[in-house]
Amino acid sequence: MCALMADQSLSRPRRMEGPPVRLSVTGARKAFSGTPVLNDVDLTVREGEVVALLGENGAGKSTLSSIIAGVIEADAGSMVWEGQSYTPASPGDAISHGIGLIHQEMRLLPDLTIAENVFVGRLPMAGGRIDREQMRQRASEQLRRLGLEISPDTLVRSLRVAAQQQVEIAKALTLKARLLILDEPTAALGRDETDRLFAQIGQLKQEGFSFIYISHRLEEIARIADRIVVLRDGNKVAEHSTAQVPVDQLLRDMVGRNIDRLFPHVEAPRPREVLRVDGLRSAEGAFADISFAVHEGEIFGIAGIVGAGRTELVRSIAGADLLSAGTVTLDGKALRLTGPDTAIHAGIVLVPEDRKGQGILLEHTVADNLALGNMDRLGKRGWLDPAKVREFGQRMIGRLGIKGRPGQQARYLSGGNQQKVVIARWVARAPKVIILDEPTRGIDVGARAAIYEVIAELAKSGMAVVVVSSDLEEVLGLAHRVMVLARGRQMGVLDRAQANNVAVMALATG
Amino acid sequence: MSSSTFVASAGSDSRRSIWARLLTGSQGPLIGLIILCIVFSVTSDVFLSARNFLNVIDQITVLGILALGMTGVIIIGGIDLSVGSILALSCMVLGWLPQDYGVPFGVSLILAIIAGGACGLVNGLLVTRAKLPPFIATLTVMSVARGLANLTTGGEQVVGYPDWFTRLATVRYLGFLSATVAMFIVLAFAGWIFLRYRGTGRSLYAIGGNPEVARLAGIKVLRLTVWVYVASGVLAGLAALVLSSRLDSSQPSAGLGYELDAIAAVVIGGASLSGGIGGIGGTVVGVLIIGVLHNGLNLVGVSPFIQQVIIGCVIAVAVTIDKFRRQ
Amino acid sequence: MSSSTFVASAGSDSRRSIWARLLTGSQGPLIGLIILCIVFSVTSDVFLSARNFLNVIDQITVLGILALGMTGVIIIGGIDLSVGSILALSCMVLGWLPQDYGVPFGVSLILAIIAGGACGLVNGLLVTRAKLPPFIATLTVMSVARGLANLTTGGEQVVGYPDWFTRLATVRYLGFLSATVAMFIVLAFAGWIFLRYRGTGRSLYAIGGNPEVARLAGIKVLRLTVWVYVASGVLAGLAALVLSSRLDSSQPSAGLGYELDAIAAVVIGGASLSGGIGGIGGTVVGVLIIGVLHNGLNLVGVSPFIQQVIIGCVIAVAVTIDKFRRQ
Amino acid sequence: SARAAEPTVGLAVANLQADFFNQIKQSVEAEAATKGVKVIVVDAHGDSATQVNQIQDLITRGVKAIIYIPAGATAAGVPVRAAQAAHIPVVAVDRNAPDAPADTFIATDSVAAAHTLGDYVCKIAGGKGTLAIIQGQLGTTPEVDRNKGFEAAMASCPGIKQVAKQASQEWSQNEGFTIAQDMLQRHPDITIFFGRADALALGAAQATKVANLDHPVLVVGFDGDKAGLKAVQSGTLAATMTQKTQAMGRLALDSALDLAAGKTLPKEQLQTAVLTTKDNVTPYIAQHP
Ligand SMILES: Nc1ncnc2c1ncn2[C@@H]1O[C@H](COP(=O)(O)OP(=O)(O)OP(=O)(O)O)[C@@H](O)[C@H]1O
Ligand SMILES: Nc1ncnc2c1ncn2[C@@H]1O[C@H](COP(=O)(O)OP(=O)(O)OP(=O)(O)O)[C@@H](O)[C@H]1O
Ligand SMILES: [Mg+2]
Ligand SMILES: [Mg+2]
Repeated sequence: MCALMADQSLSRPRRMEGPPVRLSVTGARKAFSGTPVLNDVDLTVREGEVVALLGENGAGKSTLSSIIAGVIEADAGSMVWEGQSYTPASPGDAISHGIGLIHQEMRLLPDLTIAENVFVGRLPMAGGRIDREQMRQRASEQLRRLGLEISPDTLVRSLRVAAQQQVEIAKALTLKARLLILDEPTAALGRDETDRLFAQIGQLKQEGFSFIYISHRLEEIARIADRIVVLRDGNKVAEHSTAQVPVDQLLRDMVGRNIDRLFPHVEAPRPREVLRVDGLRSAEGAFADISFAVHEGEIFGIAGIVGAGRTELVRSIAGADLLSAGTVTLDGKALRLTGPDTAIHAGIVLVPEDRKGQGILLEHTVADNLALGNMDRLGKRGWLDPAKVREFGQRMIGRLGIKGRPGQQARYLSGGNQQKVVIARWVARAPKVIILDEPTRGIDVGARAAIYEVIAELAKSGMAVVVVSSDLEEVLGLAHRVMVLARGRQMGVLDRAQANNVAVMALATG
Repeated sequence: MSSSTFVASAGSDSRRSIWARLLTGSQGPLIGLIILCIVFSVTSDVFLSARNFLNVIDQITVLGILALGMTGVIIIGGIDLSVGSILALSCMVLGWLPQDYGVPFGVSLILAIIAGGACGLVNGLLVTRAKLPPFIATLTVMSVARGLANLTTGGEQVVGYPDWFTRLATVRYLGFLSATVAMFIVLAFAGWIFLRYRGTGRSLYAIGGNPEVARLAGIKVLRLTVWVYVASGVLAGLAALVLSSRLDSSQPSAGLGYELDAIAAVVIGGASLSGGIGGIGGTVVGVLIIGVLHNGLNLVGVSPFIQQVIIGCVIAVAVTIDKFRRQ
Repeated sequence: MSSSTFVASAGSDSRRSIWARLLTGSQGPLIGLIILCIVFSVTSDVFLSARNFLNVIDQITVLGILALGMTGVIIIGGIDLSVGSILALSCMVLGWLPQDYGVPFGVSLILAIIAGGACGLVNGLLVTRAKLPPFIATLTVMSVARGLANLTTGGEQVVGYPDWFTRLATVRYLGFLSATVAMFIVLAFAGWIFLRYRGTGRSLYAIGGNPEVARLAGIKVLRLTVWVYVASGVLAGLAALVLSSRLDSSQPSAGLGYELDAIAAVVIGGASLSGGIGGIGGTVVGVLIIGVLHNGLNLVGVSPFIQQVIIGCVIAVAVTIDKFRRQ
Repeated sequence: SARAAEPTVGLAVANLQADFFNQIKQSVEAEAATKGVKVIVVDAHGDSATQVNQIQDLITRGVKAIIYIPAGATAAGVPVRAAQAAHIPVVAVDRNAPDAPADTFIATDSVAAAHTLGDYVCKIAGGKGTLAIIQGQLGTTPEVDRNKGFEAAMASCPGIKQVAKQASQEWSQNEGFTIAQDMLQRHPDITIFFGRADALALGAAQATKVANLDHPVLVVGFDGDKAGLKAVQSGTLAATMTQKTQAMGRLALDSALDLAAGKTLPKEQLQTAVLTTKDNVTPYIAQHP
């Protein structure tokens, strides 16, 4: 055993001190229907180490993780796990080896309880029957450590996106996998939840557990990772043995060119009021007494911690949920919102936060998805003109830089590109008000800059833009004014000049 | 390529013949149909004749009309088990009102269609308002409509329609086209145009894909859903007229089990029961497969028991071929 | 609270009676059942009697056994249209082998159950290997099994079983429990334990909730799916024994349309056809609702046609109540 | 109480969707109305198991007698035994359970009737022709008996050549139409159709009409349904064998009441069917025999 280890370290070109290698991937290759997605990628993960995997949307990060976790099979390449050759036959096989994966697309069982979701496939048994007491206890313990004070008997269906993501994390952490792959675990989380997650990861690291961490939030990488591996177009383009790498450098690695600035210059808004809401109250009690106005060319940010009611609020303004009181006024005319269709025709559109469940039709083509919501404009008197639909799809793909073909099923786009499709659909309508709920969740930096550019342009063209985001940098970098919500109440509206991290957080937690 | 990928296929629309476009997404089932035809041409010397072709078309009209409505329902992710019973109720309304209440035949013709639509409306409201799963909603209407059909005349059949009416199904104008077959062709073509080139038609695919996405995109999901079930009911009413004209009588037992045939036809034609995929071209091919199968097996003289076995297998094979071709 | 949320109820399990636990998640349908019983107690003076209660239990045994298998299938998000036909095939195997080939009755009894399991296996393989939608896979087997059942004897029935066999269904031991009813109770209880307390049983809910999630969690989705269909087939075979014993004969037309009744029972009992929700307690209540409904309407002397209308409405109302209670 | 004054009789029908059974039901009900008897009707939709349940319910209900029209391919004995165990007399109609015969059995002698029909066909076809038969559901008693009688008749009519014989599954008119159409496709020279029920025959008649043949086709049915009789009147069908549904219904109720009163009746009360042609059809349409 000892001799073997010594051999291994001898044969290594670059002699490295440190803990033993837990997983090594060599020459991983994968193509989907002929299109190469991974080309000869190597990766090593050591004990007690967090390796960050970076790359643009579609770079192949999720594909690589799926191969390691036995979800899909590589076309070529080999893996060694704890000194043994490793070819997982199924996800179950990977789990029994000690490898766990939090999938990028949160996927839980809506009709089961939190506890059952956490332990699905490995319910604790005692005396031939399920030990429910133990299951509940371990689930709620883990949830508490993540900051979710909620009964483990709650149905997952009733949870909001963020809570669901926390359940997913709890599921992965209770696996006690020696290697845990976290594919964008914080996409739906706020700062507080993220901190708690990182504390957990830090502790587990001490105990010798290893992690592969995938995220588009570069500031997180610096905090949590020990090493960084960057993928671009399926190739490994850089490997940094420390996480303290300048952001510019990482951006260059990922995008292959310089990105000078993330946030564009936004022009000053014009005085004319476009959208005004007065005394809004949710029918389901998620928020109350919300009043604000958004002007022509203004970007209005809404900040708050998870569960503050931001999503509910913007959904109501866009007609998707019921209001029990208050008025929504557009261009000086009070609207009677009976559904999303009335809002859309009046000129208010919403890019929802839950892309898969509310934004995109996975089984349909990109062009069909783009045409959705624009059908009145792609032909005359209710007729659709196929040529127009095609041309429209082509144009919007170009305009937002979507990596995909019009005839491709949306399912096969990377998460970030799917989000761009949803944004493109609404941008094309040239609405009066566009509301974006977590517009860059799961979107890479390069594309994010492009989306910010689009948002700024929309504002410049005179639209009123509302941006809801849990990414404070994003809100602060884009918005002219920021409204802060806490527990469904309006805590205050800050000007660009006043708005900073501290001020916003003070209101959000106040 | 699914028939919902309208744009992908439309990409080359201008270069493609109308036939190719009609059959978009249903090449798989079409292959099955052609194989069937070849097999029967070899095993029966009378199968391959113009006259037999017309017979088959005649024989599928009723099922075909039901399947058109079912296509819409399945595209939005629903299912309609009630079409057979609605057909029976419409048949009975048509015959019973003139017989027992002296309602003019023309009026009862309209009322029969309205009865179908009303049943469809109940389906639609149960699905959208009472939020019942379509399976249960239409199972309910299936039972109720059958009961009502029986109640009209106490289970008895009604015989004897005006001559002009029965001629609709029996006289072949221009030597080949009976009025009922013509109606089916017109309806199928209208359905095809609707699903392919109308915004509302395309919206049905979106609803089937994900109703919440569709709703947030401004589609009136509930209203359209109701209309789709109403359309299915109205078509069942029209099918009832065809059947009554064809048989020159109305029976409360008409259409028993037709719902499964109609669903099978739509699925053989490439639609998915989880919604969002399907099309009229495929459905017509599916209906033809079922029609040719029965006709061919009868011509060859296969016993009905063996027919059941063969039909089961052909359905499985047809859908399997389609599945694999799509991958 | 759905019956799948067993953890929610489990918290206080120790304090709850076995009855409460048996009925977890099926309080909605239970209310419906109680209302039905009250209505019939008022309208018929013979409804509320021990003897009639035993009759109802007797009458639901066959449907009940089918519905147990259907519960598993529906929980994993499938559907099984073939149970009625499988029942017929098993019935015929049971009667035909001894009659035409002199197979010992005990052996044909086993073969009848195996035939059911084999059909279930075909269902399972069509669903998991050929990737057919369950509706189509089981529709195929429905047609084929019915054809085979007819082919055994050319459509004729087989009459006359050993006395001990028919006594299983007709003699009430201890004054109330016939062997077949006892078997149903044992099966239901076993199913309940399995779905509630066994890891494999809970895995079925995961598969129904989202097969991909289940797969990622290490559950052998395909293998379990096959087993669930096999179980449904085996149960159909057992139901065939009960039916044959009850009728002292086997008919190839047995079980026609039972699949819809079984599905209705499971859904009335609170299961969702999209999978992931359901339970044995609810299913048994659903079966009882259907049984009591038929029994009560017969006792009151409601005309058969009106019965169809009423049954349809009760199904709709029962499922609607359950829907609203869950919200 | 009211019930004592008004005796109750149970009527278990095989399948009310079939006109023949429905006719009997109506006749029983009409007769019951004149006699002040209450009838409880249950419909098994063709399923024996359902019928066993229903007869159990009728027994629970405490009916004085049960008129039993067995469902299924052939009759099941279980309901009869159950009723007899509860000391309720049973009148079987149309089919009788071989292993447990009812107290009395009322039916048409189908074999004889089919023989009569066969002889008539032979006569009016001039002893020659090409014959196609559309069978009912295979294995069922009516199908078996009608086959037997008709074949016996054909045996003595060698000039008629049978070229096609295909079974239907539901005895329905639509099936008859389709099967006949396909038969004509294969054998355009068919001159005689025998539909084993009027509905099948009517379907065949429609098919010959659509086919525009250059020679006349003789279509005969069986049962004497209302539709069948009208078709005979209009000449669409050449003949049918009219079963005496009204008489059978009346007889069934009377027998039930007699049995309930403790009388004994003959084990079998077979009825003849009437060969119905254009010449004698008219009175039957007004009043079914
Ligand atoms: N099942 C599939 N079939 C076809 N193409 C696929 C499939 N899965 C992924 N792809 C393609 O492979 C490429 C890499 O996808 P992958 O999901 O690994 O990217 P990613 O780096 O995780 O991106 P993101 O940051 O957006 O999650 C993308 O272009 C995607 O479209
Ligand atoms: N993590 C959670 N735990 C408990 N309740 C929650 C949670 N998340 C949301 N809720 C409930 O949902 C309501 C509104 O949530 P909503 O999603 O609209 O807020 P949000 O500010 O948009 O947060 P998110 O970042 O999750 O979208 C809250 O008032 C709360 O009752
Ligand atoms: Mg990814
Ligand atoms: Mg939100």
